[in-house]
Amino acid sequence: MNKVVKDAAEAIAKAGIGDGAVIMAGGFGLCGIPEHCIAALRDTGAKDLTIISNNCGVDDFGLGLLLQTRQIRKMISSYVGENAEFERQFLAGELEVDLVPQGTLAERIRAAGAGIPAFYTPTAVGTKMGEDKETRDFNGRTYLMEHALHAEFAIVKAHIGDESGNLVYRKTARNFNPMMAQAGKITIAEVEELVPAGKIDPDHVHTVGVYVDYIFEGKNYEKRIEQRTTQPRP
Amino acid sequence: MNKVVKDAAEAIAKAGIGDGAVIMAGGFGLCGIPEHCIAALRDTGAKDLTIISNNCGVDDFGLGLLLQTRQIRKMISSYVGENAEFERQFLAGELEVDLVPQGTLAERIRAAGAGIPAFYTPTAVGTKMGEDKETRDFNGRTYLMEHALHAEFAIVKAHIGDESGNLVYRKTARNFNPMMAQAGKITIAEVEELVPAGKIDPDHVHTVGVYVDYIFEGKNYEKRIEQRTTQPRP
Amino acid sequence: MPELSARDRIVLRAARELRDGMYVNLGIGMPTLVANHLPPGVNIVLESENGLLGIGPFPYEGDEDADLINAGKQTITELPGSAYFSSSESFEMIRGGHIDLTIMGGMEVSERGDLANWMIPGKMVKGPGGGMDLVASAKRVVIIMSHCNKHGEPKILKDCALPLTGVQCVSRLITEHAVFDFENGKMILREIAEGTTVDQLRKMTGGEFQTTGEVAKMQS
Amino acid sequence: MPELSARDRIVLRAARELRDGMYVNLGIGMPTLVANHLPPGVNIVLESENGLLGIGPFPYEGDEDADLINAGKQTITELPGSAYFSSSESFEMIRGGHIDLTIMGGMEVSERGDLANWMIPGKMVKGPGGGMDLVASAKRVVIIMSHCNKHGEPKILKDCALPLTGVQCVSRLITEHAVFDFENGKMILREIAEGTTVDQLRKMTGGEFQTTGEVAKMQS
Repeated sequence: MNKVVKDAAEAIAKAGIGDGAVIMAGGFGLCGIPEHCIAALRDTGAKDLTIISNNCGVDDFGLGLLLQTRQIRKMISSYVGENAEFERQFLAGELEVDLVPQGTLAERIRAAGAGIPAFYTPTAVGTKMGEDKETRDFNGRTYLMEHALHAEFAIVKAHIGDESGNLVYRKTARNFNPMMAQAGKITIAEVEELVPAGKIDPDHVHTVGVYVDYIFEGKNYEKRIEQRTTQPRP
Repeated sequence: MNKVVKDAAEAIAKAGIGDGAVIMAGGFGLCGIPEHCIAALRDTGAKDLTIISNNCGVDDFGLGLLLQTRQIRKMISSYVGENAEFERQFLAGELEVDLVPQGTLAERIRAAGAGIPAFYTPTAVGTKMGEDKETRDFNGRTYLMEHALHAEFAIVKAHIGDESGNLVYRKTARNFNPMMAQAGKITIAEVEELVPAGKIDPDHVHTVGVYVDYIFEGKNYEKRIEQRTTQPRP
Repeated sequence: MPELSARDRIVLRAARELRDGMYVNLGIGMPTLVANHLPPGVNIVLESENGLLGIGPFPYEGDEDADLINAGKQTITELPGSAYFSSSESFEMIRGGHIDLTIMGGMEVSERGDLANWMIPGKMVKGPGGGMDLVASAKRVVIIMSHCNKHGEPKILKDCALPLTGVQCVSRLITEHAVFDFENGKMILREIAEGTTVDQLRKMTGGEFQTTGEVAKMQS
Repeated sequence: MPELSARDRIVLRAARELRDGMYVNLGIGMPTLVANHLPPGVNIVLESENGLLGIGPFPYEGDEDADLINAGKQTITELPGSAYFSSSESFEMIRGGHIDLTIMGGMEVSERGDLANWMIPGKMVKGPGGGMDLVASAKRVVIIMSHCNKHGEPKILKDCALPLTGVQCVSRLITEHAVFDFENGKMILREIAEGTTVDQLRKMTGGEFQTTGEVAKMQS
């Protein structure tokens, strides 16, 4: 029942992530991304990956690293293309991209972890994105049927984690991490601080330990900022 | 934008709860129930209420109070009958009861607050409870279609609340309160401690203020225990 | 050593279903007792569907907390590593297949593994609580019950007479006389109690069961 | 006083849509500027769909926090009363109709209130982000855009030529020349800018609009 591993490499090896894996990766932009797992995934050289993540990083950071090495075959995202290599691979037909409205993406992932095979949403009705989807009316409004989005693996990042796998996120770095942790058949959590069981107030747990299979404390987080907007100090 | 009211009576008056209202009431057993709102609701004498709540209190506490006064026309619950008056009214045909599996009840309420009109669940397939429900197969398994469960009003109880309506629950008193707070068209929150905005760590908020219309600090909570189980102190 | 009661035999046998690291939901009543007999070296985490993972023992007298109860509404405690969550999150956990095992009492089990345990005949229907969700979605559903009712009539039947809690949902059934598994709609005898013969078992079992290969002695 | 630019006129007019106590989601770009022009006595709460209710101003230089960004990936701050939540909770809030108002930019709006604003023609499709969810479910959807494109061609059309973000989802459209409401699939002129005539407006508008009753002067 020991979930604690040394580092990302050990977690990925134990989880058994290899060629063709379907992987959910937490984060919004570069905020709350599992930096260490992404780097370790690059180092494994695993190919033909399907990555489910709201965005796809930038050229030299985040999931962009796996684009550089051509390890990604398909992206399932709500918004992509903040990097040149992504655009190049996509336009060259080397990269498959499945775009999903952000709320639908979040809910489909949540559904996978929650045992809901399908649900209805008003989002994207009548648009190109809803074209091939089944529709149904409820109370006079039309909805699309959307299916749960499953993945074999989830890699998530939290601020604090305990040995039981409980996770606490910090500010907007929470984003997609909780629902991905729940949805992954095998979930790896990396945290800035790993504490013994009992150190996290049970009322403050965001992701319950039951969802986490492997956990490690990452060193020297870069936590790069994408758009540094400030105001002068008065 | 002031959500703070003096007490339950003021909240109920401002919310406009009257005869025939459909009301969600948080709590599991007697744990985490909105004591003050229930008492104030009794005092209004509002009749023909439909109450959505996991249970229905005991004879002289919780929702049982509204049974004593015959204010409830219909209960939507997962488990009822911990009190004699409930059984009497039900067997006499004076009380309509709609029983729903607990997980389905929770998810239907969540769906109402989350803009999901319907979803599929494996629970209760092939049982009496699934009899009149539409079924559908996904990946070789049969599921029931369940609809969102809406309510005009929700009355919930939290441990700490702030002036913005943010709520923090304590231990298992959380239960149905968060999803009811989200689902109620008008939501009243009663809290043991009301603090100024900024006093609750934004990472620890369980129910975001956007869902709460009226909030008040309740005095002298009874917080009755249903089954007092202990072990001798060593 | 005094002979064990039927109830004790069932509980002790059920405790052998627990594996180290399992997340387990125990039904109200007899199933709760199973946690008192953890095999050596086995640590499990108990879930309570009202919103707690990591149930601790009953509190010391005077330490009862009205905000901390289990699904049976009893006062309990938390443990290091516990976490609280809402009812919808609790059933995300259950429905999503994150609970490894649920152990529940039964009233009737059919030979195909259907379960009836939520309506007491002749009494007011109180509702299914979280039972229907648990049997539909826990990775493994173990039912524990006496082999026959107090009139000596079989509770294992060709078809359940009582309203169902779940269809073909039982993984394993443990009685004081035997252990059965359900696979592809068939009931298979796995273990038989000391002093019980297969013939006797057939007589007190309303449904048909198969014996494939060796039938082990039921342990406790 | 120098004459206001078209952009300023739009932003100032859009700010008049804000009512005290509103929960508001502002799109990236021009809509973000609307928050700088809150009418006196009006307090609103800004939501960022990546998981924050209660967006504060940009941080002081040196105080940027990589864990605290808005949906445009810009560093921001929190306010007293702010709350963080996950992406699924964020869209529960949005899809569930708990956001009173969203103000977004538009590329094209049809006379029935269809909106196209997520695909830039001739460029790679980057995805809808949270826009489709917002226009489908916010209680009120206000679109702000220049009346015509840089070639002087109408952006208000009988039918959108670009792929839609939402069908009949626009509540109100604000341009530098006019304010239109959409009701039951009809476009209704509500306000017209000083110096613009209804005839001129018809010429630069591809779709048909109605004038019911008096048309007010557009304020800013």
